[in-house]
Amino acid sequence: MATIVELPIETYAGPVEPDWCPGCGDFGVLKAVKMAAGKVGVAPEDLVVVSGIGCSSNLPGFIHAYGVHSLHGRAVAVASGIKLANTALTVVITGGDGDGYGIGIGHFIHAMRRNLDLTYVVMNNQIYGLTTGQASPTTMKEMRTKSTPRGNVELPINPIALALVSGATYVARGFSGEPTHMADLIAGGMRHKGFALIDVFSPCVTYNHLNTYPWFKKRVYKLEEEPDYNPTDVRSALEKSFEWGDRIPIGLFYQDEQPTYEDSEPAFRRGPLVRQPLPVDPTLFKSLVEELL
Amino acid sequence: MATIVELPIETYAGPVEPDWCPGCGDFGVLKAVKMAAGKVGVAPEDLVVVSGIGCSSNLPGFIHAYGVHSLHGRAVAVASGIKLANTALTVVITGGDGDGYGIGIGHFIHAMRRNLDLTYVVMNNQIYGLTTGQASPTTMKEMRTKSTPRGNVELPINPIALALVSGATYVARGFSGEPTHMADLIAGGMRHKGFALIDVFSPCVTYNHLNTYPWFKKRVYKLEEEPDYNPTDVRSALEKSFEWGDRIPIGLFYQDEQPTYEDSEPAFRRGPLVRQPLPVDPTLFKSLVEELL
Amino acid sequence: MREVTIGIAGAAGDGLDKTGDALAKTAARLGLFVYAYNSYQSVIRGGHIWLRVRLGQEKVTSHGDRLHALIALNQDSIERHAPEVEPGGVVLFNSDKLRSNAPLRENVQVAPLPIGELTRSFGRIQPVMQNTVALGALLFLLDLDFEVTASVLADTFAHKGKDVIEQNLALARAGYDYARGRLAPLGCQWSFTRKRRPFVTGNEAFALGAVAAGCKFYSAYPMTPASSILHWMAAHAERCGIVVKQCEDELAVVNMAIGAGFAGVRAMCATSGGGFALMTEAIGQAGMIEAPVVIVEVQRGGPSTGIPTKTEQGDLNQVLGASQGDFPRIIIAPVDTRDCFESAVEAFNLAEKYQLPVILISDLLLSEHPETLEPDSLRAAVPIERGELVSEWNGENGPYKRFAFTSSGVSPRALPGTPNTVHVAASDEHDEEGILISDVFTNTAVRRKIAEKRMKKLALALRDLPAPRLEGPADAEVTLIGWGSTHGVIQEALQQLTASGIRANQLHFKYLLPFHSREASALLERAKRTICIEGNASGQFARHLRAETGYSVHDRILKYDGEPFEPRQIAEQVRAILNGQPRSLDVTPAEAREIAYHYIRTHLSEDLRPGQIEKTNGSGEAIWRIEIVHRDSGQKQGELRVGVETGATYAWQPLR
Amino acid sequence: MREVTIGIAGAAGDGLDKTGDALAKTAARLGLFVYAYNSYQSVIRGGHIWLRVRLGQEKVTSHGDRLHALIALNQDSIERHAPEVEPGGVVLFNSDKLRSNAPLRENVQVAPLPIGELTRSFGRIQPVMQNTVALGALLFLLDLDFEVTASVLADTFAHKGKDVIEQNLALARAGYDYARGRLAPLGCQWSFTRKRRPFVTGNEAFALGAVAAGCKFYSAYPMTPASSILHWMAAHAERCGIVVKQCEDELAVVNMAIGAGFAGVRAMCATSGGGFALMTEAIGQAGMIEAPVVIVEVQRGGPSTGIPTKTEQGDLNQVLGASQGDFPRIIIAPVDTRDCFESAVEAFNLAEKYQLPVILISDLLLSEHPETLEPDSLRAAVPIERGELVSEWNGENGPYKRFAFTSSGVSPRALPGTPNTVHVAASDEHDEEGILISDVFTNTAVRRKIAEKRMKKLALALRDLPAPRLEGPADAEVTLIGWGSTHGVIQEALQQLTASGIRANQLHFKYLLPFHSREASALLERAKRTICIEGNASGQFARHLRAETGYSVHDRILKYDGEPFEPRQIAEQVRAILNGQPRSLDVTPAEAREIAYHYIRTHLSEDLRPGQIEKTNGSGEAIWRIEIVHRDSGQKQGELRVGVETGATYAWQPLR
Ligand SMILES: Cc1ncc(C[n+]2csc(CCOP(=O)(O)OP(=O)(O)O)c2C)c(N)n1
Ligand SMILES: Cc1ncc(C[n+]2csc(CCOP(=O)(O)OP(=O)(O)O)c2C)c(N)n1
Ligand code: SF4
Ligand code: SF4
Ligand SMILES: [Mg+2]
Ligand SMILES: [Mg+2]
Repeated sequence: MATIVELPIETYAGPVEPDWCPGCGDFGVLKAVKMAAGKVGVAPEDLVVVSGIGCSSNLPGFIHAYGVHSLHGRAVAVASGIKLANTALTVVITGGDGDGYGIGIGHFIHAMRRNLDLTYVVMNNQIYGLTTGQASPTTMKEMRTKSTPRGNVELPINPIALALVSGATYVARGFSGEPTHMADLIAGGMRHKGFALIDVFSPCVTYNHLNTYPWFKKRVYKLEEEPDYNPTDVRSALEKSFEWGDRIPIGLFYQDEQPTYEDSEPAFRRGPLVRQPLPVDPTLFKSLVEELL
Repeated sequence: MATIVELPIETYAGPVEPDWCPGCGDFGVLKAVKMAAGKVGVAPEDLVVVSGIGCSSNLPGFIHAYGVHSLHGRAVAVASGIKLANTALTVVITGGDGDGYGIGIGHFIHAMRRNLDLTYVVMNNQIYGLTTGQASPTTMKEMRTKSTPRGNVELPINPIALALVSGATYVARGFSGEPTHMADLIAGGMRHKGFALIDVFSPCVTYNHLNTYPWFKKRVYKLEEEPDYNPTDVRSALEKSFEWGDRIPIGLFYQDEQPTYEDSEPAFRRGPLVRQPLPVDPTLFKSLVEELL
Repeated sequence: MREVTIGIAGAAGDGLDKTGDALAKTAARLGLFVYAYNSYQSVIRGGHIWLRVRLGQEKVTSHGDRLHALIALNQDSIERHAPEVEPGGVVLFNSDKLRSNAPLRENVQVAPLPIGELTRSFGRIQPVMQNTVALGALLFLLDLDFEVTASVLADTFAHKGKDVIEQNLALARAGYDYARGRLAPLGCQWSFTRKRRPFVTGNEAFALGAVAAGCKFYSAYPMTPASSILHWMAAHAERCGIVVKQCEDELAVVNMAIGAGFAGVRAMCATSGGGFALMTEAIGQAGMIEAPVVIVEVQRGGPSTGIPTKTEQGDLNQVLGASQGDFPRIIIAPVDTRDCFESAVEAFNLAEKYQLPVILISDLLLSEHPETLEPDSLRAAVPIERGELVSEWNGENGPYKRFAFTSSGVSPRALPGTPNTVHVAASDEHDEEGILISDVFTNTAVRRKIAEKRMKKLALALRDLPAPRLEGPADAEVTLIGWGSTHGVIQEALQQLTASGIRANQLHFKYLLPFHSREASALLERAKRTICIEGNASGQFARHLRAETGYSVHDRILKYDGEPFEPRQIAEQVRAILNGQPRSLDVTPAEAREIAYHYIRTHLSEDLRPGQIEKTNGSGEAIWRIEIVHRDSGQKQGELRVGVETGATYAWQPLR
Repeated sequence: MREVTIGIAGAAGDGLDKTGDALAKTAARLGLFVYAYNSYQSVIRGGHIWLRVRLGQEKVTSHGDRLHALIALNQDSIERHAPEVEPGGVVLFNSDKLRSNAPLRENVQVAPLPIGELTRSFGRIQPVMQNTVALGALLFLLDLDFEVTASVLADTFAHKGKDVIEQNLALARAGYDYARGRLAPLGCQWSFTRKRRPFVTGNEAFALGAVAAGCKFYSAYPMTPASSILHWMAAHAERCGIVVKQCEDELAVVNMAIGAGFAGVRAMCATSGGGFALMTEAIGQAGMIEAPVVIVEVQRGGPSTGIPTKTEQGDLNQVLGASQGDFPRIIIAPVDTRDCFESAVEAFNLAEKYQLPVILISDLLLSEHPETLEPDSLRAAVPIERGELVSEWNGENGPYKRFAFTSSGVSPRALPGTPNTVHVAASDEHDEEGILISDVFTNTAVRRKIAEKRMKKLALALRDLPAPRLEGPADAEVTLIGWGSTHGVIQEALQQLTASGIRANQLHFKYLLPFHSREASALLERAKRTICIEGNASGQFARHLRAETGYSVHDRILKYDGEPFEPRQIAEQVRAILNGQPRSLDVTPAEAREIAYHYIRTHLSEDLRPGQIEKTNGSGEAIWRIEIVHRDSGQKQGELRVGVETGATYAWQPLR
């Protein structure tokens, strides 16, 4: 493996300024994604950032890298296609909690059991931001939103636990208040061979007045700093995933080396699909037709 | 609460014979669903059986009860609408693993966190039967199917674990080889207030030659017979949900009393929606218009 | 002056919608007619918002095409809109922050408001409150009754308590008094009837129509511009006894609504184009299982995610082609806000009478713009027709057959919970009783007859629906054809044409499927010259019209830039067409300037703006050469070249 | 006789497809032409399967409308099909289990095969093997070369080993010898060229076309009748170096394919109507981000889940209306199996040249029926055109703009991994560079020009596509119009009409969008009388034709009972129309009998069947009164009444 040359964050300076609300948690995530890319030293032309639709999903427009700003909920599927078409690319998915855990949850779970080599950063603000503040799948019970004026009655999704029981091989949680810590987690996910989830507390300063920076600052602590936490043990990871109250863990919950989907795909023996010649080998084709005689 | 009068299984005799392959596991499930309905004593006109599309999803056509044979993957959503429209009905969902854990997994997970009072019986044959034998989300690794001639490479879904971390309040597993045991589990689910999942090993004798009756007979054991198994403890339930090898547990993994979605819905204070008069109260309407002045 | 249009321009988050609302409600309570349109962007803070509020002594049916008063909340807004203000009009702005640097038309009053000075006594105020000062000034300029505004503000801030109300009143008063001393009123001649009319958006009208029709189940997934129905429903669910369910996606939304409809409850859901695409499969299911359901499709700029906060009529093909196979569906395009209420009521009745999905197709303009309605247009007493609903069944008339083959095609419908009518509704093909004929019982004869039974219902439904009719002189030299939300603006264009001596009439369509082919053909054959006016790029309705009648319109006026039509734009294009000069697709100088602005915003600095523009010929295509100058000094900084045909932006050349 | 049709009827699981395949391959290897169609049901075991294999000295383009030989595997099959066997034909069945109880036409040979006796020497054999005995007998009756069948069986059972092959050969031989002794050959006059032709289904042709075109990514979710593409692809993926991905649903399928297309790999996916409905939103996305993708929509009987194993052309409206807004898409309907290969290759080239989604619309008949093709119609050397693909970019020609406004509308396309061409492809509206104009940079001018840029590509693409042309005499008195899979069967109908002295020609459409409106109109204006023939209930293509040209066909022949057209059905209806007696929708006696069968199967016992039928008038509508008799004795057991107009089944009256 070639030695990695780290790249400065400016390498990924986007064409335009983000149009997020001042103070939006997503600024921290954008910074962390750029830092992570720099740490793993991926050139902008070899990096593809794929998103769905939402405030958070505008991120690809603000970073210098290839990108697809796809449909609401479909980022994981589009990214899977890109990765399978060109395994030489580093593919990062960035989106929101509604995008990924609401409308997109099917792709999310199935991608994890496939263990495709993708890095998925979810800007989890526990609200639908772009549509001006309805409940999201991670909105806490009792919280009042435009769609739940009497308080939300649905149990929030637990993305960490879902990931752990669905076969994700790298499961972490970051916080926009800690961009460098987050950057390490994302870089770890990009280095990790297989599906990596980084769920990020990224406060929506405009529509979520419950889960604010102070709210999180008071609660979050780093798993790395827990004396005897072992991120290779799925059971203790599950244990931690249920912790939600005065103390909320961030950091790496779980990592495991498993064969990736790409490893098992014979077509890749010849290298990335995109580099294969298009015309079919005439003798091969002849044999295909002969089966029909 | 009124005392329950049990009804004989003939009460639910369907209009036509099932067209399943001889020996199909779904025959056992059909019998168990009828027995369960009889145990809870629900009249055919108060029972609605909702399914998607698949061999298993043909079940509503074979039982004397109201039913919707809906779209592939949408049974849970259709059933939710029916239950919310008429809470006086007993609504049972019957479908397949592809239907529920593949294309329908989003509705499955979100229905559980809603804790709607529904009973969901999944005929899990670990294969796509009706479409003649492709891999399903629960197909075991390495198994060869029409769509995985070189062996399946994706980690199977663990429906029990998913249900446990998603807030289902009744989580069980049955086996077509044990219809009476299954009937008890289903009846339990129908009695249970809240979302009940009964995942059922229902062998496909035509397309799944790995997970056969003998294969299961050799492995399954009943949680009820485990000396100190406690179905109210979610952690030991999770423990058990990972058990998959020489021994595979069936029975009730977990049950918990939680407020249902229906409990939290103010509109139901006046009774089932379907019984409410349609015309709007003129004074109420006037006040609505006045807000706009 | 008995009609006036006020524009308020600023950025998202400036709270100008509140100001506009106070202004509109004031006028409404005075008995004036109001129509407002807010042109905003898909961004939560910043960007550009352009709100127009049109007041009239008589009914106004669009935001019009004139501008009399401008409240500009930032410099950009002054540049963009001050030049549009008509002679005799006024431009208001905070002179502490902004200055009037844009070319104005003759005798336009410049009204710099020294906000700091005027509000000093209040201590630190939030920026939003400067709007209130401007509002106060405007009240004076427009001869509106301050006391009424006071009452409006009192109601608006009621939940915020006495102090807030007091402060806002004082601020408005300050603006009012300041204006009285120094500015000249625009000379409005109102006669205030003080007849109170509700100020309503199309989405509110849909929701109120649903409530009146007895809708008890509403499911939705947020999507602009349909979300405000969800917000209204959620806020009023408890009082109205409606279950409002936000779902995980639109697949769940529509399938839940269909389930509720099957169970016997009147159910509705709403979305925009992208969400509707996800609903299509289930709409076919509703057609197949003959379940009533009402689906509102609020169009926005497409394709795909497109321009989510802009209006368009681009989803007609989609609703016509929704889901595979042939099944009956009814498609209704309400023609104005009042009609949104009527159509909702109608939709629920049709859905139950004919046991099928009914699609209400609206658009951002119609669904989101508020206007004053006659009080009686929103009423509790509406007809409720549930069609052939089986209340009880005793074997006498034989066994119950859910899909009984009748000559009308409508089969008596029984609901779960009813004894003796137990049945399964299957998306697989089935026989009269609901038994599947997709598998062992496959039967070509039964299949043919049930397919015909379902489709028959459309012919019957058509008889229920009023046929299209001509508005205006029968012998007009030109007939303006439209559908849905454009009825009002076409009306106004028609008046302008008539005023300028062109005899024109209007043929507007509300019922799109089933279609009154015979009646429409009869009218069209008699038309001398037809122009179809619609808000999309391909002329989807003109195509539909031809598909249904074989009639080809002579010309089309299409708009697909995201902004709604304005009467004058239509009138001018009609004249051009009649003079044999249909609009070219070349970039106009104004558009070239817009494109230059875009380049400046995305690549250069905020203190530049486009200057001189001239046409030159370049390599490949003709070129607009645009000077880029400094905002204040007007000094040339460089040149931008934009293709006249393609609109391409060619290399930017800075001056050395 | 130089053409013969064999029917094999039984239940799912009887393995009759294998028998039919051996027969077909035998004929094919002898140099005969073969066309087979298997009418099956959505059930894994049981039910009724009806396989027809048509052999001809000359090319055969449909399963035809005649039956010369029947192999019946159960009593039901004898009843249903024996009466259809033509004079001179033969009925084969296992006389141990079945008997010939159905009315036969004159001189139809009854061939009872004593399977038990003939196979005693083999010990216990699986039921399937009796088919092989019947096959052997058939070989003799049809004067086919036993040795060739032997080689086919050897290949077929190669993987099962020598013994199985031996046994099958012996069984076939036994049947052959038995027949030689006792039965009279049908008198076929073959001249065996022994030119080997591949025996191919439309789905195999699509897959082979994709492979030849360089497709490297195939995603799918199983759905009849598209699944066999997935099965073929999965089985050949490794050898062909293709990634075949079965996904969790069709949303993932199409979005993955679009992602792969964006990344520069030729990608395809396939589904049927219901799955396509779920794909529609993403198809609009592909149009918006200008990503190439090929989507195969294999139509089946709709609406909704419908009749999954039956054929129909009912999804045209859906593909035309897929997704919101206006965006460019190309829709191609291959006209026969050979054309499936050609169209697949074409689709990939068009998708990349114009950077848009291309939809191939097929149907169950075309995709699943096998027929012999000329060997050279499946070839490795096909044109591969990738359009404007940027291999490298150095700043010289300015900064790269992914969506550069060009006069063709096509912008040079760069792939991820390429330096200096970094860009984002957004489903939100964007400018030349891909910067969003849906939010702070909203710009009406840029929006108008990019919308036009995208749509322009269609006009250009149209020039690439061959225009429709008339087949047959230009001065025909009637023109038969069709689209897609019906080309061959309409051809045959046309020959029948010509033979009976009616001058007819054919106008068949393959390219549905963009549409050759000018060329089509020119042809249609010259047509004396037009009849549009299609497999759906509402005449979707006739509607499309009118939408594109304004031309209304004079008559329509529609079929929507799930079975494909047969030449004679078309020819007869054309004659009826020309004689001014268009088909009524009343239930025919044959259909009444079918409906009676349905009632018997769902409510009575298997040993009853319909007897006498007579028309009477009943309450409300005219009635078919059908005697229900005992299968063997023919004794009347009761009466069934079926509505002539509605097809309703009225009360069943058993005899007391
Ligand atoms: C199919 C579809 N449905 C709905 C929408 C409208 N929509 C846009 S963003 C969004 C939710 C955004 O929430 P989230 O993903 O949490 O992102 P955030 O804005 O909070 O960062 C929705 C519902 C859409 N674009 N497409
Ligand atoms: C949208 C859609 N996609 C695909 C199909 C085709 N289809 C029918 S059943 C089925 C899978 C059935 O598998 P499962 O749910 O496990 O049921 P089983 O037949 O095994 O009992 C599929 C893919 C469909 N009907 N609709
Ligand atoms: S609305 Fe919330 S999520 Fe969206 S940009 Fe503003 S703060 Fe961020
Ligand atoms: S194919 Fe499998 S699942 Fe379907 S009926 Fe047969 S045995 Fe049952
Ligand atoms: Mg969010
Ligand atoms: Mg299954």
